[in-house]
Amino acid sequence: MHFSLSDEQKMIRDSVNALLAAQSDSAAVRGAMASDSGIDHALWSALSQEMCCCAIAIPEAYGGLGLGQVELAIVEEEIGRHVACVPFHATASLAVNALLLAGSDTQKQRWLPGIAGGDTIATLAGAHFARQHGTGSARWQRDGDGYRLDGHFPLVSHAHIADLIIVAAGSETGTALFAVPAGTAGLSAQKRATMDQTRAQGALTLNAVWLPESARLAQGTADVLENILSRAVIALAAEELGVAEAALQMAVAYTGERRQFGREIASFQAIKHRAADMMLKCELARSAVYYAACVADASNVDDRNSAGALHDAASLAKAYVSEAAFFNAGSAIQLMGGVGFTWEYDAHLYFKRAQSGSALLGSPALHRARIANSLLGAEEFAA
Amino acid sequence: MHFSLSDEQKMIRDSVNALLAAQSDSAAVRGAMASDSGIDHALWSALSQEMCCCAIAIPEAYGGLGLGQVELAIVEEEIGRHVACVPFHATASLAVNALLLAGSDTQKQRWLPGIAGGDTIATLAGAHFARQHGTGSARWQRDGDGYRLDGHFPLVSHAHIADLIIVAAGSETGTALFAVPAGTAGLSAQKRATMDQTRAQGALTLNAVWLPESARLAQGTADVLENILSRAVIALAAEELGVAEAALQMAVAYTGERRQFGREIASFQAIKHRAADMMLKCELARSAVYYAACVADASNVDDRNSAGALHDAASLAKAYVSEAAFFNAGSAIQLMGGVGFTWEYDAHLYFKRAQSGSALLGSPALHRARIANSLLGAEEFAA
Amino acid sequence: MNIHFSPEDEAFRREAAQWLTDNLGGRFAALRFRGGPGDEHRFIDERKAWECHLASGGWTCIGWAPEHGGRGASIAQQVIFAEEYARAGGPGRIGHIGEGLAGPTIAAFGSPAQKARYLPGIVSGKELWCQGYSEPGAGSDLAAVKTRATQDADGHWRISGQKVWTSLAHIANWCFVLARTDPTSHGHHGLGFFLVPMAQDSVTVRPIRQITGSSEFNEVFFDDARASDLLGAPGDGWKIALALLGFERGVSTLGQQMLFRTELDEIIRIARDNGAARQADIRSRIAEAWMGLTVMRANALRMLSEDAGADEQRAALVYKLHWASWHRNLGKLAMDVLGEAAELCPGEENAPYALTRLQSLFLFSRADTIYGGSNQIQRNLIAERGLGMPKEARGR
Amino acid sequence: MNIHFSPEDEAFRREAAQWLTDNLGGRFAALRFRGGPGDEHRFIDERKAWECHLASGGWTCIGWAPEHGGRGASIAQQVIFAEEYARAGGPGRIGHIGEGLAGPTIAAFGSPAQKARYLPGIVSGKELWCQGYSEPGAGSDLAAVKTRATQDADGHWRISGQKVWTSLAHIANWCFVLARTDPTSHGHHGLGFFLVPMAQDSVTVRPIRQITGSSEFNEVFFDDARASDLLGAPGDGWKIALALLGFERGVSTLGQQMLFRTELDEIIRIARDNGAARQADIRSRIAEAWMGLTVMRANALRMLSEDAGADEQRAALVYKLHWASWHRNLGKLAMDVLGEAAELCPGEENAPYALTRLQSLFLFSRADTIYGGSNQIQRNLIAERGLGMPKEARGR
Repeated sequence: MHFSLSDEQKMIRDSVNALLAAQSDSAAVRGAMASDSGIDHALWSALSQEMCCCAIAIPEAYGGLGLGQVELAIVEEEIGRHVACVPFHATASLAVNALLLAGSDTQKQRWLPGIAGGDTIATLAGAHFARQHGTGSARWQRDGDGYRLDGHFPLVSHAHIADLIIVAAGSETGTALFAVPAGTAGLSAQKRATMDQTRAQGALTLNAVWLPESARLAQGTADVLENILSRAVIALAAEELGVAEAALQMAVAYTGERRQFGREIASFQAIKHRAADMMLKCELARSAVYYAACVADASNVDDRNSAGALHDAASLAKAYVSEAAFFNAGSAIQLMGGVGFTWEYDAHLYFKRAQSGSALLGSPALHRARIANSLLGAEEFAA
Repeated sequence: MHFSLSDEQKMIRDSVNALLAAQSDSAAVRGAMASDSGIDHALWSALSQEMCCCAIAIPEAYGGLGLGQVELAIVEEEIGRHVACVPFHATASLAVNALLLAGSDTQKQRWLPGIAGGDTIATLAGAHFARQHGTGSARWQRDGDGYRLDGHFPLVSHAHIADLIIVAAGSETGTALFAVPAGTAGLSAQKRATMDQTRAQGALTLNAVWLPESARLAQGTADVLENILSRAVIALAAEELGVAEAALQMAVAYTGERRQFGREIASFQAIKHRAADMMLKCELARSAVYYAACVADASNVDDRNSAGALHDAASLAKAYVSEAAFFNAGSAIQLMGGVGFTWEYDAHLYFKRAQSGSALLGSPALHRARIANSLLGAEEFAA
Repeated sequence: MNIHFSPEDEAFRREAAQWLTDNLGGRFAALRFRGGPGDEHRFIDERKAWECHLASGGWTCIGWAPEHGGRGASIAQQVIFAEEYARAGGPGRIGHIGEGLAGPTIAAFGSPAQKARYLPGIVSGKELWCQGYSEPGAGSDLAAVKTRATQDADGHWRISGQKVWTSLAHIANWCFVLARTDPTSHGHHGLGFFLVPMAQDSVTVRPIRQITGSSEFNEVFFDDARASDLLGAPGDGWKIALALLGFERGVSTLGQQMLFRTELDEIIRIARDNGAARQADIRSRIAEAWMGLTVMRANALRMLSEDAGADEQRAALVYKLHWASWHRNLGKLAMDVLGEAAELCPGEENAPYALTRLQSLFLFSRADTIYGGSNQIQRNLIAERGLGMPKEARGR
Repeated sequence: MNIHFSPEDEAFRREAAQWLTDNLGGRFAALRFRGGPGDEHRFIDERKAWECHLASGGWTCIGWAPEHGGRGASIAQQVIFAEEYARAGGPGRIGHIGEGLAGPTIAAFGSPAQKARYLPGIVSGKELWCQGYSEPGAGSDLAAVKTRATQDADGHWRISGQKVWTSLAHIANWCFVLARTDPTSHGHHGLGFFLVPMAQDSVTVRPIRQITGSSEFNEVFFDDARASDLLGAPGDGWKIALALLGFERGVSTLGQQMLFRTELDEIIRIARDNGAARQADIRSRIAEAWMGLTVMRANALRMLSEDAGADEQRAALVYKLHWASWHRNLGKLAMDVLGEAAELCPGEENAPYALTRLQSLFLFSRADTIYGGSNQIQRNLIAERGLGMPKEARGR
């Protein structure tokens, strides 16, 4: 029983943390979030090309490092801790998991090496659970020896800078996934202004996009999409864990310095107890994230029971950690008092990142409902 | 705008409080709750006969005082404050409101004077909202020139000592209410052992009970039952307000005396802030209860809009105050530490009374759902 | 006990509603529902004009005594006006600090000459005020005021120091400033309550940019600035500051609640439109929000009741903690009803940071539980004043 | 990192499960799932016999070193045994204070003679222990201990004072008692750690009746009672008491979690049966309860991981606060699933106060957040030890 990071895993954590501490400080984040692309290109190069972070969960056969969801979570956690402006989750979790779970060998060979090498930014459009409201959608239909896609997604992680967009689309015959390179005719992606400026989003429109047969991912069913989303949810939860941790550290540091009523405000029990609750949430969030990542690494998504365990663990992680991150980021503002809600201090960056993390890939309530359906059966219930 | 107690209302409050303080102290409550009947007969005589409390909401034409739901709430609040063991809510709210809203003039003449005079203990069986689970039920059918009733209710407030039981029963043609005197053939009521010993409950069985036409209340429809329940809910919320207040006072008194770590524990911010939250809940609970009682007094239950406003206000009071009372009673145990969960101290009496009050007449969640249906329309919603 | 207004009050309500309907059109139409919390920095010139227009109709300072230029309106009438003002979409009152805080304080503690000098400008809507209480490093701790007041050779008071979280400082004509008249004093002692003109070189206003990207608050620097008056005597500052807090009985909260109701209505409308209203969690939270707002109004009516006594003072003590927490939760509910779409800002591509009304509610309401006495301070007050629990120990 | 047990450990799991299945029948069958928290006062004689039977199978003190009579089982094996014991319905261990607290402390601080005298009785299940820490007026404040220890003419230590909240005192053979050896000392200084035989006239045990109507806890009065041994030196009491807390690494919590799971399972079963499982609120709370329990297990495995470091110590620090609050909430969930029926007790009419398992859970779990360091104390510890925040000021 080794439910703690191995030395190699600690090394990954420490080196990513060192990179981000050096290159993604407050000034860098503020620069990136106000930029045209919304990402920090230099940082992205360092992460994806020099440190090969996008290669983590990609098998060696496709140019990757052949590591797993635990290592992916480690990197995500550090990214959250530094509110880094990079398309890591979109590329290394959403798109990579889509290709790994749904792609044919040929499709993997075509796309994964570029991602592993840090040359390809990728994302997934239509990363939504069936019960989510207010999302966009796309439809696919056969068209000659290929497919035609139409639709609109108002919010796709980093769509405006992606080289490759995996699109989940529906039709009467079911869900299918398509690999759509940027520049395909009829595809347009535009950056959207968002409340959380550290997680850039694009609006994606597909207007009579024609794709060849080879663009359709071999295994892109609704069930596989659900498996992809469960993995992506765990990675997002890991990022939120980093947000929750950073918010706690920020609040503890500030209240330890700030004096009021003749005392460090950290000496007030109301402050201490709130910080203690924040720490409790961090620790349980950590247990939840790495538990879920271990379940994902052990899961065989072709086995229904195993997939069920993955979905439960993923929903647990997302629901628990989203709420932990939101609680902690909100508490940091509260404990910091007036300066907590100024633009100048960083607390608002974490707060907004916690909110966007909570809203994406299903709210805590949605994931709780998913668990309830698993435990109690999906039932219509009385109002 | 006089949203505060009048001098007369304060007088009612003070005299009921004085009576209960004198006659319903901890020893008296413990005596009554362990007795065969589960009620304090001497106290009940004083309240119902000497102070005429059951007469409050009964019109003068039927021997009552012609006061309203606000005055009823005032008495209920004091009863809750002293966890008094009396069938007041059953008699003065459940049964009186049933007779007032559903009875014909003849039926009111027959039953209300006895209640007003304190000679009749009465209750209502089937005081349940449609959405409640795990409750009993009864069925009625025509039988000759009268009715036959069959059914079982596992939990009816004070059924075992009631002289009159109003029974809500269903059939294909709808809900009807019947006035069933104790001793009617086929009716049996037995005291049940309950977790809250201060609020006695009986199990009621109706086995081929035959009743004459005159027993059926003239207006006993499902809509009228809903109106009766809304009023009863407000009175119960008032009682819970008393519980919430008493729990707060108990916690403040104890923590002000008890010393630990060389200080009164009331000086610890964690204790103070919990007590502040308890006080906030008390004050808002008070606003909610008296607001709802005013709405009830102003409501014309024959008018659909007015009934809707009554239901909303009642559900607000029940949901808010049930949770406030439970929070406060639980917090009192927590703040009192070890002694808080001993049998010897009274905190557990309030805690159990808060729990039973919360469970009866619809949980906070049920009342919140009732409000949601009113605001958003009753809809099936997705799991 | 009842929760209803008298027929005379209802007639007053119709009069107020009619005037507001008639006057919130034309050049003022764009102001409807603007300039509230989170939007206070907008439409400044138009709102200044509106304030004067309101005064011309006799609708400023209605609760003030007639000798001070008011109507002597009852609490019930003030409640009604606040509700109708908000219902009509009256813009955030730019003169509220003068009307609600500075004016009543000057009326209570000022000399006849001071009253004559300051009150008419408030009633007419022409002179705006701001509040100089909080200081950096002493947000909720008024007794830690460090700003100094010294008397120069010819007897004028001079103010030096820094205030912070000052709304409307950049447009105010006057600031009332708590400053230390006795440099050797500590805590509540040795403070004075000064009236300071803002239009002088030795007063500098610097806006503070907030979580919303906008700037409703300011820092104000006094560098040997001249005070035009001292209210009361040197050393009376604490007493006057405390009394001032009591003047705000909370009438304006009824107007605030009307704004809250329009926010809740918008959230309900979106939930019905986008399907969120079919989700169990959202349904329950909308019901909870409605409950919290309804009980908020009942609680406000209780604390403002005409026969208010000890009971109703308890209601007042918990009021801020309730509304601030409720409003903050409403902001989160709004985002959760929107779902992912909560992220989308009005601007296209790389527009400057701009927010929808509900985004602004979500972000700005995080300040509700901090300013005007944070939730922590409120709980201390409730425990100490409401429940008689021991005071917090001060450090050295 | 992984959350799986090795094949050897899984073999050990099968061995333990088999022994328990084979032995929890016959005369012990009635003990299954009994004697846990809230039920600790029941089946005393049978559970004493079971403790000896368990010992005869070599299943007591499995984590102890072989020289002390244990198996030297790894943490993973101890976790496995705790889980299998609970899964099989093994009754509440009547010897757990000896095995988990007294024994390891004596092994660490006792002389060879003391080890020889006390450890075998614990291993064999024949000698039971209880804990004399808390005192009236000093529930969570160990440093306020007032019980005195004095040395008589022939060198024996005599104990006088009162302890409270002592589980199993009425059946224990021994009590370890924290008492003040230096009457002039204060706080952590001048305390001794004594081993006191319970079978003497000068020790009186008085049960405390609780919210459940039953009595799991006792008051213990020492009136010049003879201690058989002092562990370490006079003045070492605080050091030993702190070390003792460290010996309980939390392995037993895995067994506790299995009990929690059977409680949750029962609640889910009732919800399905009575229709509560169709209610949105109940569905969400059942999901929340499952989440809390699943993360509790993950957190426990993390803190017990074989390579545990600083990270895992943080996990341990928050553990009590989490499980206690979770369990308390589970009790309320159980009642809300039952609805009105939650009120119905097993007895008919005027039976003595008796509760169902879930009622007992509901009421007794209110104590979970109080004993063993209340939630308030836990938060202080987390803030001070986990986050390095300033210590609470002591009064005079």
